[in-house]
Amino acid sequence: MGNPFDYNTEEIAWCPGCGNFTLHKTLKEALTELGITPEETVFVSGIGQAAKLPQYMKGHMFNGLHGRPLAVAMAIKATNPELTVIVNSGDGCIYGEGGNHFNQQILRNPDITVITHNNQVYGLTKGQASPTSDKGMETPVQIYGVSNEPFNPIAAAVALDASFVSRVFVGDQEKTKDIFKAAIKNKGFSLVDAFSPCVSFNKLNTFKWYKENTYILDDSHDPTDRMQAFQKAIETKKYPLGIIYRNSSKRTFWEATMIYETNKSPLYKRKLNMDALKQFIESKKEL
Amino acid sequence: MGNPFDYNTEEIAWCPGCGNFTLHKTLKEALTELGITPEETVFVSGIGQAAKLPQYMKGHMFNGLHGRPLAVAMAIKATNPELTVIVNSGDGCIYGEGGNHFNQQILRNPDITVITHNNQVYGLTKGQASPTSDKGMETPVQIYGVSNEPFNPIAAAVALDASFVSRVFVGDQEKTKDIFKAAIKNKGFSLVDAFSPCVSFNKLNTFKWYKENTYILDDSHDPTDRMQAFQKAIETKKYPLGIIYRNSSKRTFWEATMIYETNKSPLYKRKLNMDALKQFIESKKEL
Amino acid sequence: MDDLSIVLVGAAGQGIQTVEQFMVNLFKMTGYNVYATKEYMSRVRGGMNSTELRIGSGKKRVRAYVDRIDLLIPLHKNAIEHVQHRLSKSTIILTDPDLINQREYPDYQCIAVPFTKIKKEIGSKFMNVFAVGVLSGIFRIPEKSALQFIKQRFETKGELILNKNINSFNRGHKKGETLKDIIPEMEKEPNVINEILLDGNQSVGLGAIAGGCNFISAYPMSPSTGTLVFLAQHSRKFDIVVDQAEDEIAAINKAIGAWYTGARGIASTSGGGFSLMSEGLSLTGMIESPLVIHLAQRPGPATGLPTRTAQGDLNLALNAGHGEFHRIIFAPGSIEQAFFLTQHAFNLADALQIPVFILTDQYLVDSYYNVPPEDMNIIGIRHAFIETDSEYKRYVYTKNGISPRGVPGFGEGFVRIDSDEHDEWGHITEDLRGVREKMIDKRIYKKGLTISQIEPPIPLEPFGSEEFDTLVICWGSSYLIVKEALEELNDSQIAGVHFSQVFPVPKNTKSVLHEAKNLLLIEGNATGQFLKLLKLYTDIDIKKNRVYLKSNGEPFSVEEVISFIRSKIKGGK
Amino acid sequence: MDDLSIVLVGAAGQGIQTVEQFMVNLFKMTGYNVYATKEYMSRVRGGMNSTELRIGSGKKRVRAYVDRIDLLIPLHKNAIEHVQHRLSKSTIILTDPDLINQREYPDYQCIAVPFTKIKKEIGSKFMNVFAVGVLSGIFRIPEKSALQFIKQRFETKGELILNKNINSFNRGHKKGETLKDIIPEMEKEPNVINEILLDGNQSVGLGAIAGGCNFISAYPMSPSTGTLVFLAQHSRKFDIVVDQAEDEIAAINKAIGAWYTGARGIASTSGGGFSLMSEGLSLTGMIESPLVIHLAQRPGPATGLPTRTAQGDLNLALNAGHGEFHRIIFAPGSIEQAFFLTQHAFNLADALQIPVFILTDQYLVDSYYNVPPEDMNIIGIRHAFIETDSEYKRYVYTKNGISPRGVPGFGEGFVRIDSDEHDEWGHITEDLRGVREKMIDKRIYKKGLTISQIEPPIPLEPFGSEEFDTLVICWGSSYLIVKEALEELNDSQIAGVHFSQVFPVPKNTKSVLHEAKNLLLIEGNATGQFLKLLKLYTDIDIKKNRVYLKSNGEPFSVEEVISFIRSKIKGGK
Ligand SMILES: Cc1ncc(C[n+]2csc(CCOP(=O)(O)OP(=O)(O)O)c2C)c(N)n1
Ligand SMILES: Cc1ncc(C[n+]2csc(CCOP(=O)(O)OP(=O)(O)O)c2C)c(N)n1
Ligand code: SF4
Ligand code: SF4
Ligand SMILES: [Mg+2]
Ligand SMILES: [Mg+2]
Repeated sequence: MGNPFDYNTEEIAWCPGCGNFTLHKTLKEALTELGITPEETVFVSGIGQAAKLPQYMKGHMFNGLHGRPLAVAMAIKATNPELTVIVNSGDGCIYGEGGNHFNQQILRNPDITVITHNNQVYGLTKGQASPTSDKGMETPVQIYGVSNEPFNPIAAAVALDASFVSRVFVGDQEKTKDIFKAAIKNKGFSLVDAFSPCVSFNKLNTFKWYKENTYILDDSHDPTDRMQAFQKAIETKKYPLGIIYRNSSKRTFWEATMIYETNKSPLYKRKLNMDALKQFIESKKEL
Repeated sequence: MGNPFDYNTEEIAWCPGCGNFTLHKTLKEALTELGITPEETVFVSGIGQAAKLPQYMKGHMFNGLHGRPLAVAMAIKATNPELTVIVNSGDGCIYGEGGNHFNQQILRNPDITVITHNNQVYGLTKGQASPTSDKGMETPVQIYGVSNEPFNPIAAAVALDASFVSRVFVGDQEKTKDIFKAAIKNKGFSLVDAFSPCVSFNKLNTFKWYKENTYILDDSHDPTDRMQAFQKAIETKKYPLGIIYRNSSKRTFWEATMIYETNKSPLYKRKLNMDALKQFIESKKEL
Repeated sequence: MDDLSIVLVGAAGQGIQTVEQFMVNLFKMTGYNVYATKEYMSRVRGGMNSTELRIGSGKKRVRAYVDRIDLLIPLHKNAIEHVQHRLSKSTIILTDPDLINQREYPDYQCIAVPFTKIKKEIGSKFMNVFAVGVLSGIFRIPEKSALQFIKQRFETKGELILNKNINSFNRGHKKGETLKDIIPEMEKEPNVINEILLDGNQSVGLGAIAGGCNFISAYPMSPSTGTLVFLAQHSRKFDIVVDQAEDEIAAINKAIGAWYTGARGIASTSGGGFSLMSEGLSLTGMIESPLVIHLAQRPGPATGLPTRTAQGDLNLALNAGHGEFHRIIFAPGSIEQAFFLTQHAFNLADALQIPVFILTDQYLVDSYYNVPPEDMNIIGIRHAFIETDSEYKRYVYTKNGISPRGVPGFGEGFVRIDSDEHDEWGHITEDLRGVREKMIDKRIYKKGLTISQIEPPIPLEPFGSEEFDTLVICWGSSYLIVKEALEELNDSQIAGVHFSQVFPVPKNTKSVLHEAKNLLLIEGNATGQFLKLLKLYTDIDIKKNRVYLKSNGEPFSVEEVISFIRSKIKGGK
Repeated sequence: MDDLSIVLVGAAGQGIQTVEQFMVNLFKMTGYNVYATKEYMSRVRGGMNSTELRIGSGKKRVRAYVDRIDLLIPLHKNAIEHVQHRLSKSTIILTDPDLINQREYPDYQCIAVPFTKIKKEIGSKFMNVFAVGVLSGIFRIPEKSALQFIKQRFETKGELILNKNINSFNRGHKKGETLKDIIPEMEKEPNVINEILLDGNQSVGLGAIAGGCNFISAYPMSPSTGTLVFLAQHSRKFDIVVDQAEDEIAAINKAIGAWYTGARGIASTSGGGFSLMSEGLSLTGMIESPLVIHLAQRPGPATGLPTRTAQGDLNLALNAGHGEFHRIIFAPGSIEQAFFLTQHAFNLADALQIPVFILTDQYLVDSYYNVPPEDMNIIGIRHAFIETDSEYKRYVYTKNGISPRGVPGFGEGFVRIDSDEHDEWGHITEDLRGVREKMIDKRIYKKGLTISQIEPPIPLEPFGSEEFDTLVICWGSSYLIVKEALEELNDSQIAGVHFSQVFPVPKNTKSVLHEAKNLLLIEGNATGQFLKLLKLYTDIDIKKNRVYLKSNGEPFSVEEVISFIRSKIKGGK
């Protein structure tokens, strides 16, 4: 017992059997095994069932707006690179409302880990389709079945040349833990798309369904090969699990930020050089 | 002389030498050659230099907000499928501010043509980096050079399985015209990423640069092969031009909309069935 | 007894909402005027939620929330605690001994009913239908018709499930019948049987359909989601294009795109989603696009309390969007008004080419009652777009500032709109003195004139006593609560007035309000947003201590309103 | 002559802004008080733009826009038409015979100067430097120092370009010297040479730096882009993290994320971008995050007039964001105020944990003048975050409603914030009566108290005549225009008062305004937004015909203000 990230909350608001429970447990273990402490960790989330996770974690918490966690997380890391920044939120939050931040944070390559609890549905708002819902799935809004193509976060992230792209099924806890650890260790934008069943609203993609429709990538897959990665990314008959792509050669956002070139300390510890400011003002004698 | 899409405006607000002029001319020709009339065409745009194009075109015009043309265009086509809907806007507008609409409209597959005037810079606001700016490009904001990875619209669209994905360089007018025609004819979401030099603010990607750094795909490329397409999409040493990917098997948004199943007429021509409504109200005797 | 309030309390996932639905139907089909509302937490399982069901005796319509609980059905061990502040000596509690120790509640009349026994014997899913049975028994609902209803609801679920439900119902009903006498018998009103049942979300949806709405692009958000669901479910019948938007920004831009082609779009959302629509709203101002916005309020700021009620976004609706342009804001006070005003919103938006708001809140959208179908006033669709000729200019200067609106493909003209400042043709302009100034006139002054000439579709007139010196002002969803409070008070010196059009303020506001010596105001926010609006536009300045503000997320109750009024007429007029 | 107004008119791309920049520098280094402002179209080439340069004689500072043109330099054939309404008999025009036919303008004093000759002889890019030369000659700017300046500016462009520029300058200067006598000689003031030059955008940027700002994420948008550019350019020197945001929603959320770690972020944008930030603003309300917002106004609605000026987003700044929470709005009236108030904004935001606005507009951000460096008042950075202990609760109840703000990693505590309603620990709650009500108090009432106790950093006090019966009210960027108008009027019965803090309204507003019999108000919008704010919060209701509203995108001019005031003091007081 007694994981350092256990947080004393009266009650967890998820449905019994929800995939979020397993993910929650696995993440705590992964962090502990990496030797990371709650004091150095910020859990960032949006709004949704998944996004409640930080409520149940010891650590710093920024439980912000629906759709916006990646923007916030990027800024947190950029202003204090000493923190470990982990985003937990739903497929609706990260790929739907927050789709632009997803694209554009990948391009910035902030050193954060993004775990999408992908239950292929809007859980908290009670069962509408999410961007990742399978075609044909019927919901109270999509009464004739979903007609949009499902968003493929893995293919999109490979296309955007993300630093670390992976998929897990939370039912497979050991594998999930390994990937969480690899993602957190990776320097750069790490995506873990985590299949996580919603027992209340997704009757299509159940625990059993995920078991049957996924497989674990073996060693023959070379995640540093972008073409291979894309090949795996677009497989949908059975979804491959594991590290699908990685590109470790990329500079992270904060490394690319000049002010950290020689001084790594977080902004809150720095002091404005008042003399420099005064000199600078004096120097504005010309436009 | 005398293209049907010529529009009598005193003055065109682009800089002499701007790629938008060629694009403008080529698009008018393509439309005319397809036998499309201004009366049936809606030009939709956002805000930017590129987005001014509809101002100089005979036809219907919806010159809306920066970043939002794809949302508007989708709705126009969905409510009146008889119209030909063409979006012209900038790389900042479509891939930057409007990035989420780009992703998610592709997933809906509305039958619209999207022409991104990709000058790899924010023209109208005077030269800041755009999402497609090359790494290292220096601008008044990116004073140490762009550090973000450039957004690769072709790879992203292939990853999202867009119906039609192409790239042109406006300097090559014949090829561009062919692609415009193919894109407009394609039923579904058609992307034309059009390299279009900005002579005022992009000193890196000039007319000459584009000439030297692009090549036209030959017949050996099979655009229906998604893997091949992705391979071409991530080529950046020299950018391939042409139809990079197509998937014609996809249902368009309006085809997937039940109300068009038997009746194709636009919504403005339809009348509410008042008797059905009254009966329906009477029937609400139970929850 | 005139009316009864029955409250069920349980955790999310226990099926309280099924009981609510079933009982509303059963009460109504038995001939009781019925009303229901719920309060619930933002979670799918656990927590503690409750539903209030009210029935009226005979002709008495019940349509408002009361604190009072006559009969309490706690389905969870924490249930009583959850509503304890609403209990009184006369409350009867059906306690399950396995959940609740009667002796801990000596102040109330507890009667043992073993709800959870069903759990063990038939299955946990059937406890709620057992409760339906118990209530049916107590309230003398004819067993046959109740059973028929149950059967119909579970028909498609397979025989096993169906039978278990029937079984549970029967057992409940039997138990209920033994308890008949705990509650005085209520008189039935046969006419009720032919009335219809709607909640606020449905009535907005139905009003939209009757108003010609045929396009919705919306992103789910409590408490507005019901309107999207309703329109989606009837989309095929009523020719509605439905799109679940990728975000609220897309939603409003798509709705505007739909109006552009001559369709009628609605943007339906809650505060946070509406905040994101602020730029799109401004676009309607510049391009003079009609738009109807359903803004279902919940407490903010930010995510706030997603499933609770509030009237805290009036200021936002009034001022959202950069730059200056006009709007109309309706705030329906009842199911009928929601239906009626939503239709009007579409016609007015079209006629005036401006955004029109339907400002509801969680309380209104989640409340049901029975309505005579003839009270659902259909006003008809008045399209305002025209067939264009080849000389058509979208923004042609006209006397009243309204330029006829063409749509692409209808007529020979081109429909050219621009978010930049533009000339009559819709072409971008930088002619500041020539064009810009005229366009401002068009957008603001002239239209303002037009709007101020519009009578609110529901005239502003006092209700309650005809002679009065105290006038209780309310707006939006508190209407029926205030109305019942005044009926209860039955004081010939007190009347109420309800604003269902909050902006522009109805022309006769001043004269109506000046009739009273003592003005009281009730609204569901912490800063007095309507209070400010009144001050600004009518110069009537009600003192803060005459205003009852509540913003904790609960609706007002009839009792609270009564005691507020009492304290103000007794205290110091 | 006390001061002179020189106006250059030409198309975008003709390099007028280079002339403006060079001349501002050269005038100043020669010892003239100088001022410049521009108006331009939203395009990179073509159209018609103009710049006004003013110089004062001796100690006379010039800091406001006048319509009057003493010396006009039209560099394009359409140039005169563009400013014709501003010309008078005494205007001298330097007309190029190849562009303009003098005979068409018999009412003005035309003097032939062949600007375009340079085009043919040296190249079209050098016409502007030729114009600089002409002006230098006319205004007796020492040739040596001007040449040195030119050299310095073109140093990096290669010898060929440098020489052509020198050549063009020399030819211009020579020509200019022959025209010396067309303008009376202006007295110099040597102290000016040591003063500094800033425009509004730079002074906001500099104020931000002095206020400890070390994070900006912004999406370019006129007229706010200058602040982003300024901060980016000095990012390394002053430890600023710069991110060009993907959109404005990201920008505000990132700024809030930065404050969360103890950095100081600014959101800088214009109306449309700010509309998109409305939800993020509401987030600051709920999580009690500090934030500074620079909202540089331009005319709306929607895209409107991107490069023009307006004061039309006050209502929006006041009301943006769903739900209820507090904010402070500063509207600087000068370069010095912009610098000073931006610093204050950071300290106040931090101390009170609320959003603070700097409301500027295109006119202010695009205007320059010389300022004595000692008028740039540095107030110092007061960080309000604390080192946490292990018991730390982010939202602990306190007497004044402000809970000490911790930042992650500083101290032993956990910093937990939530956009849902939350308890002291930041944990999501649905405790309506217990927690929600207390948190509302915290966010609204108590903080309101705190805010109302804050004296505006720049006290509200009349300027102009000490005794007065007419008081001219203004806010934001029109300050120096009104000030100059009053100086010109020089009427002992007229004073002005400028609100640099527009919300909350300064406590002494009523008493200051009640001193006057006749209140006049000037603001840059069509509906009187500050007028309403005054009415709402001070009960002072100025009649519409005492208000001068202008919203066509131009700034106010000194002359317009004068004639407005005249008409109101003559007509009917
Ligand atoms: C701006 C905004 N729009 C809509 C909502 C309502 N909302 C809350 S959670 C949610 C979707 C949740 O789906 P997902 O992100 O997949 O999380 P899940 O509940 O499935 O874990 C929505 C639409 C909101 N809070 N804010
Ligand atoms: C919401 C919003 N943000 C910012 C702007 C300012 N803006 C106008 S155009 C533009 C960028 C233009 O770049 P691009 O879309 O690439 O078009 P280009 O001018 O290069 O053709 C920006 C940032 C705006 N109009 N609206
Ligand atoms: S609704 Fe679905 S996602 Fe939400 S807690 Fe329940 S099972 Fe999990
Ligand atoms: S600034 Fe660039 S994109 Fe804009 S008109 Fe000029 S060349 Fe074209
Ligand atoms: Mg989900
Ligand atoms: Mg561009």
